[in-house]
Amino acid sequence: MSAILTAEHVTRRFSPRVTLGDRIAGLLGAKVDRRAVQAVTDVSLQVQQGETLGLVGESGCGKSTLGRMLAGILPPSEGAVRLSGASPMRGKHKTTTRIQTVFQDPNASLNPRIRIGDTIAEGPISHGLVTRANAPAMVAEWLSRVGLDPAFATRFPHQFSGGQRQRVAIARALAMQPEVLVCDEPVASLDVSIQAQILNLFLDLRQQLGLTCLFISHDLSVVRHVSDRVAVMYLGRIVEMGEAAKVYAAPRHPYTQGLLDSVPKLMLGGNEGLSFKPISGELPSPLSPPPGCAFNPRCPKATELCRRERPPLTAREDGTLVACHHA
Amino acid sequence: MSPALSAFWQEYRENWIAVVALAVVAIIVAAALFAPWIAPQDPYDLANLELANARRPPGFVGSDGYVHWLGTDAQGRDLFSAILYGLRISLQMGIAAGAVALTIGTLLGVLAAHAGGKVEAGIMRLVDLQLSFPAILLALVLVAVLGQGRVPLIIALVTAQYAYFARTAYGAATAERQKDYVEAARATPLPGRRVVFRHILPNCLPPLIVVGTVQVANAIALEATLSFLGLGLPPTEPSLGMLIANGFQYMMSGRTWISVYPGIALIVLIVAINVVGDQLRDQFNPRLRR
Amino acid sequence: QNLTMGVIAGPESMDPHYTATGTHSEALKHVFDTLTHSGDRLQIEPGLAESWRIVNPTTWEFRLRRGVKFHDGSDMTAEDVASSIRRMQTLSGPNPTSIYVRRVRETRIVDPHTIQVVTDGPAPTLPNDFIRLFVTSTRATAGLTPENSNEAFNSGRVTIGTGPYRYVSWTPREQFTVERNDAYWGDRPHWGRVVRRELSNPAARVAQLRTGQVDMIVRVPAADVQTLERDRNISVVKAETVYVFNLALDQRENTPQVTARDGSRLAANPYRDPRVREAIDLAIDRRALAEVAMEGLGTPQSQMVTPGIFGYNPNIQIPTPNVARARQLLAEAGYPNGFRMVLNFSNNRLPGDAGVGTGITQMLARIGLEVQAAGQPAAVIFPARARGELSNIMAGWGTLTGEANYYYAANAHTNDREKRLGAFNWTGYSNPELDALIQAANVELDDKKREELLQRIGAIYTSERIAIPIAAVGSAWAMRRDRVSLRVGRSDEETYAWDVLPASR
Amino acid sequence: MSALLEVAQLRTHFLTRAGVVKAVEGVSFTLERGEILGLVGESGSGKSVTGFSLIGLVDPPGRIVSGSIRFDGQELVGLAPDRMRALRGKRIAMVFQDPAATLNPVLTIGAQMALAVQAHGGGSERAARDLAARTLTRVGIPDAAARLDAYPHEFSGGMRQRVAIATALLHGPELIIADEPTTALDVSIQAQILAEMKQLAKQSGTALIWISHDLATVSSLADRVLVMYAGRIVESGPVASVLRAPLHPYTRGLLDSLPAMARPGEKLNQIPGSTPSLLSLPPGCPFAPRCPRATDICRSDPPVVTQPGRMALCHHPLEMAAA
Amino acid sequence: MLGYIIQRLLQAALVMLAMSALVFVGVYAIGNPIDVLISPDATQDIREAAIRHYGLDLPLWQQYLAFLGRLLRGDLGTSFVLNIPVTDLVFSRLPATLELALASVLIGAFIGIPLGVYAGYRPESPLSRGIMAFSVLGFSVPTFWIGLILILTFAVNLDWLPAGDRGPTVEVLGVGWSFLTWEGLQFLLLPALNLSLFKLAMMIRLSRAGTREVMLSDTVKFARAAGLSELTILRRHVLRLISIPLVTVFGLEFGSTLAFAVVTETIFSWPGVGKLIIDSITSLDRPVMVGYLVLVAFLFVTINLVVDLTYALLDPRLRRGGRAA
Ligand SMILES: Nc1ncnc2c1ncn2[C@@H]1O[C@H](COP(=O)(O)OP(=O)(O)OP(=O)(O)O)[C@@H](O)[C@H]1O
Ligand SMILES: Nc1ncnc2c1ncn2[C@@H]1O[C@H](COP(=O)(O)OP(=O)(O)OP(=O)(O)O)[C@@H](O)[C@H]1O
Ligand SMILES: [Mg+2]
Ligand SMILES: [Mg+2]
Repeated sequence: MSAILTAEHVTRRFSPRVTLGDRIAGLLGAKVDRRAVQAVTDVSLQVQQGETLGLVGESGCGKSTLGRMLAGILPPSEGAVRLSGASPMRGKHKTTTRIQTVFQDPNASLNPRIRIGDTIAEGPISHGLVTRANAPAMVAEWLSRVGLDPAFATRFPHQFSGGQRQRVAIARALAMQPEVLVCDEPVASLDVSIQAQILNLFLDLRQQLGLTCLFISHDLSVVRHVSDRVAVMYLGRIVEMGEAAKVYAAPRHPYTQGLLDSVPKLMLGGNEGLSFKPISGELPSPLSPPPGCAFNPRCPKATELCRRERPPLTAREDGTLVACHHA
Repeated sequence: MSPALSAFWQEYRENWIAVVALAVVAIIVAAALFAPWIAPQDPYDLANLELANARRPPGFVGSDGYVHWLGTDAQGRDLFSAILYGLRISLQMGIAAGAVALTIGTLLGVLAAHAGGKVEAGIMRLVDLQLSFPAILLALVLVAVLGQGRVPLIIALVTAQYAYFARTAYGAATAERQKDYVEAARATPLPGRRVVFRHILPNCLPPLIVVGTVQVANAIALEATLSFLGLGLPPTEPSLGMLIANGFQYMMSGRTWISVYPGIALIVLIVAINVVGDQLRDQFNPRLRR
Repeated sequence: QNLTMGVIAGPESMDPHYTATGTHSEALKHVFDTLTHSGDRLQIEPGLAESWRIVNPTTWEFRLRRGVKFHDGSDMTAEDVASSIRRMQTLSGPNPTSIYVRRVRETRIVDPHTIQVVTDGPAPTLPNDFIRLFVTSTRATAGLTPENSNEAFNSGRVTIGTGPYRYVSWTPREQFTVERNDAYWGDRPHWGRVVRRELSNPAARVAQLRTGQVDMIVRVPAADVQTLERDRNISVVKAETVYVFNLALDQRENTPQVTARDGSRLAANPYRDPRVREAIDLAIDRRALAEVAMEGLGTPQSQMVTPGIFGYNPNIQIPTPNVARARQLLAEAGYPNGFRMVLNFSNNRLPGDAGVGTGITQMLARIGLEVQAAGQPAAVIFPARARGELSNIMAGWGTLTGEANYYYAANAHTNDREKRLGAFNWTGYSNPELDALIQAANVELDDKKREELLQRIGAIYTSERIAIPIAAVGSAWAMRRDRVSLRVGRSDEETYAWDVLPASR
Repeated sequence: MSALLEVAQLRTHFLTRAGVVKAVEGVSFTLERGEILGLVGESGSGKSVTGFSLIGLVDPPGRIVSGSIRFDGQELVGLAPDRMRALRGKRIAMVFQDPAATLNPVLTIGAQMALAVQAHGGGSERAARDLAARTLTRVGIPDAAARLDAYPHEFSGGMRQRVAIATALLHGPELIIADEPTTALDVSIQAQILAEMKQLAKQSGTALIWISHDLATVSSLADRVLVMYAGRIVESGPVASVLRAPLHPYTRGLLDSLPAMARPGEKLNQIPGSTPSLLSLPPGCPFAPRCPRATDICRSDPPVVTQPGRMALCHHPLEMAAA
Repeated sequence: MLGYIIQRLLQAALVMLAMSALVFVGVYAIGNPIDVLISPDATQDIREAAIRHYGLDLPLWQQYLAFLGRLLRGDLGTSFVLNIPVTDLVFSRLPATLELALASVLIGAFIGIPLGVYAGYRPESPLSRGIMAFSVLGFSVPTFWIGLILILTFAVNLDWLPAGDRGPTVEVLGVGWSFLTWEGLQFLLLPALNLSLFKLAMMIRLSRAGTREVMLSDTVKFARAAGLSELTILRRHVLRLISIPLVTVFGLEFGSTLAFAVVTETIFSWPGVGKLIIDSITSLDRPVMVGYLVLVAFLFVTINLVVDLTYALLDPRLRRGGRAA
């Protein structure tokens, strides 16, 4: 097994634009808010050939940002992303076609004015993966592989249901013959019944094509279902990463524990009492993360040490990585 | 007609005022196109005009035998013919200026939205400046500098208007730019040019079309105002605005027809275009759809 | 009693020596008096100078009126005249009044009421020039520099003249108010207070007269004359002015705005061919232009000066339009199919200019020329003319000094900076015979001989068609019948409060 | 004592250009005082429209075509607008899905809540703000009085939803309709709000209609559950029995689709096809095209209610599992 | 916030620089003003002396640099025609224009917004359709034309109101204002109405569009669900929400109002800067043209800045730098 996709200490900041006027005002002594949003901080990870790495965490914790950096859409502020040893981007622009992305909202990720056949064929033609003449055949094949009638190629996105659109989006990504697929919450906007269809499709295709995947979701059960390994993010950092079965069965980090506890379970035996236990408090602002361990204000186990010192992500005996002083 | 278009027309048809307006625009455009065949007189053939027939009231029978149903103007032109030809010029100017402004403005706006950073800031500051700066003053200076004629006038109108398109296009393009399908195109990756022209641009068109109709009407009105201020087209090829402006001096003396009939024609045209534009705006607004 | 006049413009400063613009001097004549006056028909009349005579070919002597007092009570003397001349020579504006004293070499004060003016050569028209020699007070203007004098005048501090009215207030481009000077030497004007309101838009002038916001207005638009004449509350006075519409044609080798009908270059400038010029002349129906385009406020003309002007030649005939002959002439000149030309004219300079311009365009089209009308504001067209970018121009000219050489010397003489003649001759026309005549007239002190010279010049001018005169512009004043009446309409269109009388009941 | 709410044969249709959208087609149910009722179903099944119909706020092309809604004995269908208004906010309140969109971004929290207080004759501005502050404290906003002057954007999403809930609670309504109030929130926040809502409803005896597409949430919150499909209630009953032993194949399908019901990496038991267009439903059972148990009768005849008490709208209900 | 203001001021300076350069080149291209102004009996020497006196014989860039040098000292130059410093000239007339523009914008707002809100609230009612028809008219009819019709009707034929001019003014803060006296108001009414028609139409359309959108929003739905009356919703929620786009357009339109004042002032002989600029264009009075445009550019930038600050005031989401309380 070899790592096909690696991230080495990647960090991504979003800084507010500081204008000349702001600078002058700064010189004059006015306070200028130049705090940058630390969307992702010092993340290192490896995705092995053929495996699926799940990425979970609350909204705003930097999942998409990390995913976009790994997919080569967004350059990291620091650190490096490597796809089979090479950077997927040159400058600010993506160059590789070997990693493709499926986005969350299939309504938004398809251009409403372009027939879906053209949407699928556009990339391969542009990169010479298929000739213009062979494109229709390729489109037809991919449509049938994602479970759509090849005759739909001439339809527009609005003529499809949400689930069908997501199938088109998957076909578009796969038509580029990628080695790695980044799925950014591909089922978050779908109904459970449709979600099941898409997840099944995903599992099928992954197996058929031997794809390597990064699967982002905030839905813990979905991540559990598809991933070999999971990484849990909190406020821009990975706090726990390891084999899915182990992490779910025995979460080490208090945040992972809290997250798993706060999800309502399907109660088949009546609802005496609550099936879940909320984490107290709210997500701190990424503009001013708390010192020490970012989770300390919400953590039941927090001590003075946690408020002072940030725990490093260290490997435990079973191979799981955890960033906690007390785990 | 494609089903989408026919559905669009079904919806359009529900507003009878808009239908009437569309018919009016169509009739006016047709009348302007076929002016040489409809008009009893060729008002541009100067040799044909008789100064002795100048400023005659409606119904006057000219020395050459035809009845001037709308009277004649200060050059002895048959007003009905002059209005038809004037519509032609006004429409020409309006559409030409509107089209050029649309092209330039759209390109600038989309470019700004796409490029971001300094280019974006530069273009949008220019546009803001232009928007806040009175169009008419700008046109005034430009016409004075460039001299008289269609091309300078179109340049002036375009300068006065492109900013509206740029702003609209920019707004639409920044909205589109954030949509996932643009990111998807970038993530494929498709070349930047293709992203702009195939993906972003077509999706910015509906609001631009609406702004376009209104701006054509505006260009016509602005041209009229410039004519009024003495900076319009040559007087021998009068636009509607020029006819109005020329007749303006006779308003006080009761020879109102010289200015009023072209005025009515102008107002009907602009109102009709605006009503059509309004309806399109409503129909393009997804929040008001049902 | 108050008089409120709606005027077009002026003054532009309170300093009478600041600019030579007509409306400026018209307004300031209320406050400042001039050495000589011009009558209704521009004849020279005594003003502050009671009389004048030629002492020798280069010296004029002016006798000043006695007992004339400035508004501050001080006496007006020859020293004031001399210092006024000095001011005019030194002050500089965009339109410097030094033009009125350009002939003056020095002044000699003979006694407090006699002054001699030495010129740089025989200057027969000096009294005409002095119509606008405003006399300011030496004492008041002492110490003023060109930089601060305007402010001093505008504040009213030194706005001290000997005129029939005194300064009260002035807001630029809005209104100018004066009140009667009871110590004036001449006839006591009727109105105690006069307000000149600037209403440059003609429709606004007419509207405000009709609502009674002003008592009278000047330069009634031709379009409204008939209607106002029919209005029972309003009376109208009309007069012929010294402004003459004329069409000047380029005489240079190459001219920019003329091509063959297909747009190709012509071998030569057709306007240089006398037959072409005659054809154009014959194409123009002056009567129709005067009656229709100018709505009756015009009189056909075939010379550049109007009948009242010194040097008018009564023998010059107005040609009868003849389209057939014109076409024939064009054919003879080698243009059987005509040619393509732009016709330039001003469209905001004088009443009716745009109408006359388009009217001529029609008439030229009828003899087979392809004409494109280009009516433009004066601000655009005059600088273009000065740069030599035009092939022709139809505009008005007014011989405001009342003397014909004013026109010929500047326009018909070869442009010769040595001799300071022909400064406005942009067409490149040059005729040694005519130049000699103009120079002679310029220094001829004998009025009889000079008039004869001027008439000969006029005859040549018209037969050469250096420019084609078309019509004299008429002007109209309108007033509230129940309040005021106008004694007479002046041919230079200037309107003075003392010419306005209360309505006779 | 009669039920708080009795809905009978409610039909709400949208007259659109494309045709009549029968968003709610013959919905009937009752709700007791203090009861929590879960309303589940896929997107577009008519859950929100049902909620809006109850409070009389169906958007223009839509209207209640027939049926009856009796609230505390009073008929709400056809009630005069101002009498309906007097009920809204006072006795029936509603909370929406997206807390960012429900609050007016340019008014302070205090001002908005005060308007809601005064809408029902609530005395002085001071009194209104006091009530607002007290209610905010109840929904767990610390230092509420000071935060009245804050604007919505200064609050996090969860806090905003608390403000919306507090606004609904101001007048102590007898019925709250909560339309997916936690869908837009994070799991950790969702859990907090769920817990609080449940507690508040129990404390004050308010009846709650909880609209959601998340079966797990409903299972731990509601007493009874209604499952909607294509504008109809296809199954209803006590939450435990419905989820443990669904009668309707659709409910079964929904449950089986959940990843939690399968082993990781295994194929899920998906329902084939997608929700039908409400413009042109097939004759017979609307679920028939997707139903594994469908027979000819399902495709031709509309199903009828079977098994009163535990009701299901199906020709071939699943057997009640041994319970 | 301060940084923002400084940034805007820097932009303003840039705008003014660009504007002045543009106008300088433009006027230079039209021609030499002396050729328009000078008397025809001037000799070549006098003409050239005058040209030299104004430095018009220098190359354009030298003239422009000299202008910039003066500008830095706050000197916009002196009118050729009136020989009065441009700043004095413009500032003496600016109040009249501002008063006119403001009056028209207020008329537009106070009549337009309620009408527009109504039309947006009840888009299908006949009255709303009438309002919209009127607004299209107001949009379409050229200003100069309406101006004359107003004069003909109300001044000349009915004799209710004066036909033009500014009438008496009352000095407050050293500036004359018309709106303080009844008579002054009468003079103000027609031109302000003339100028406001376009704004009025604009306001109606904007507030209608805004109201229609806001009425469909969850905010309004939620307010309804809380039992608020329709009037309260319109007054408290809708008006506040639509005021944000309105203010932006308001600011932008204030600029064009000042510009269209050129036409209205010409027709009504209103002694404002618009008439001044037309006069200076017809006489190529370059210092006035350039000075005016530079000042106007400055004014616009200021207005836009004020608008943006107001915007921030109206929309709390845009307030930066945190709240004091
Ligand atoms: N383009 C951007 N500019 C500024 N800030 C950004 C940008 N993109 C993301 N952020 C910020 O970075 C942080 C992480 O965002 P990201 O979208 O990666 O979160 P996420 O985990 O994907 O959340 P969600 O579940 O809501 O999709 C957030 O605080 C967000 O506001
Ligand atoms: N304003 C409207 N115009 C036309 N159709 C509408 C309108 N509002 C709702 N509908 C239709 O009514 C049906 C039911 O919609 P509703 O919003 O009640 O679904 P829902 O169950 O709440 O779904 P979700 O889970 O997505 O909120 C849908 O098919 C929808 O298209
Ligand atoms: Mg994300
Ligand atoms: Mg819903």
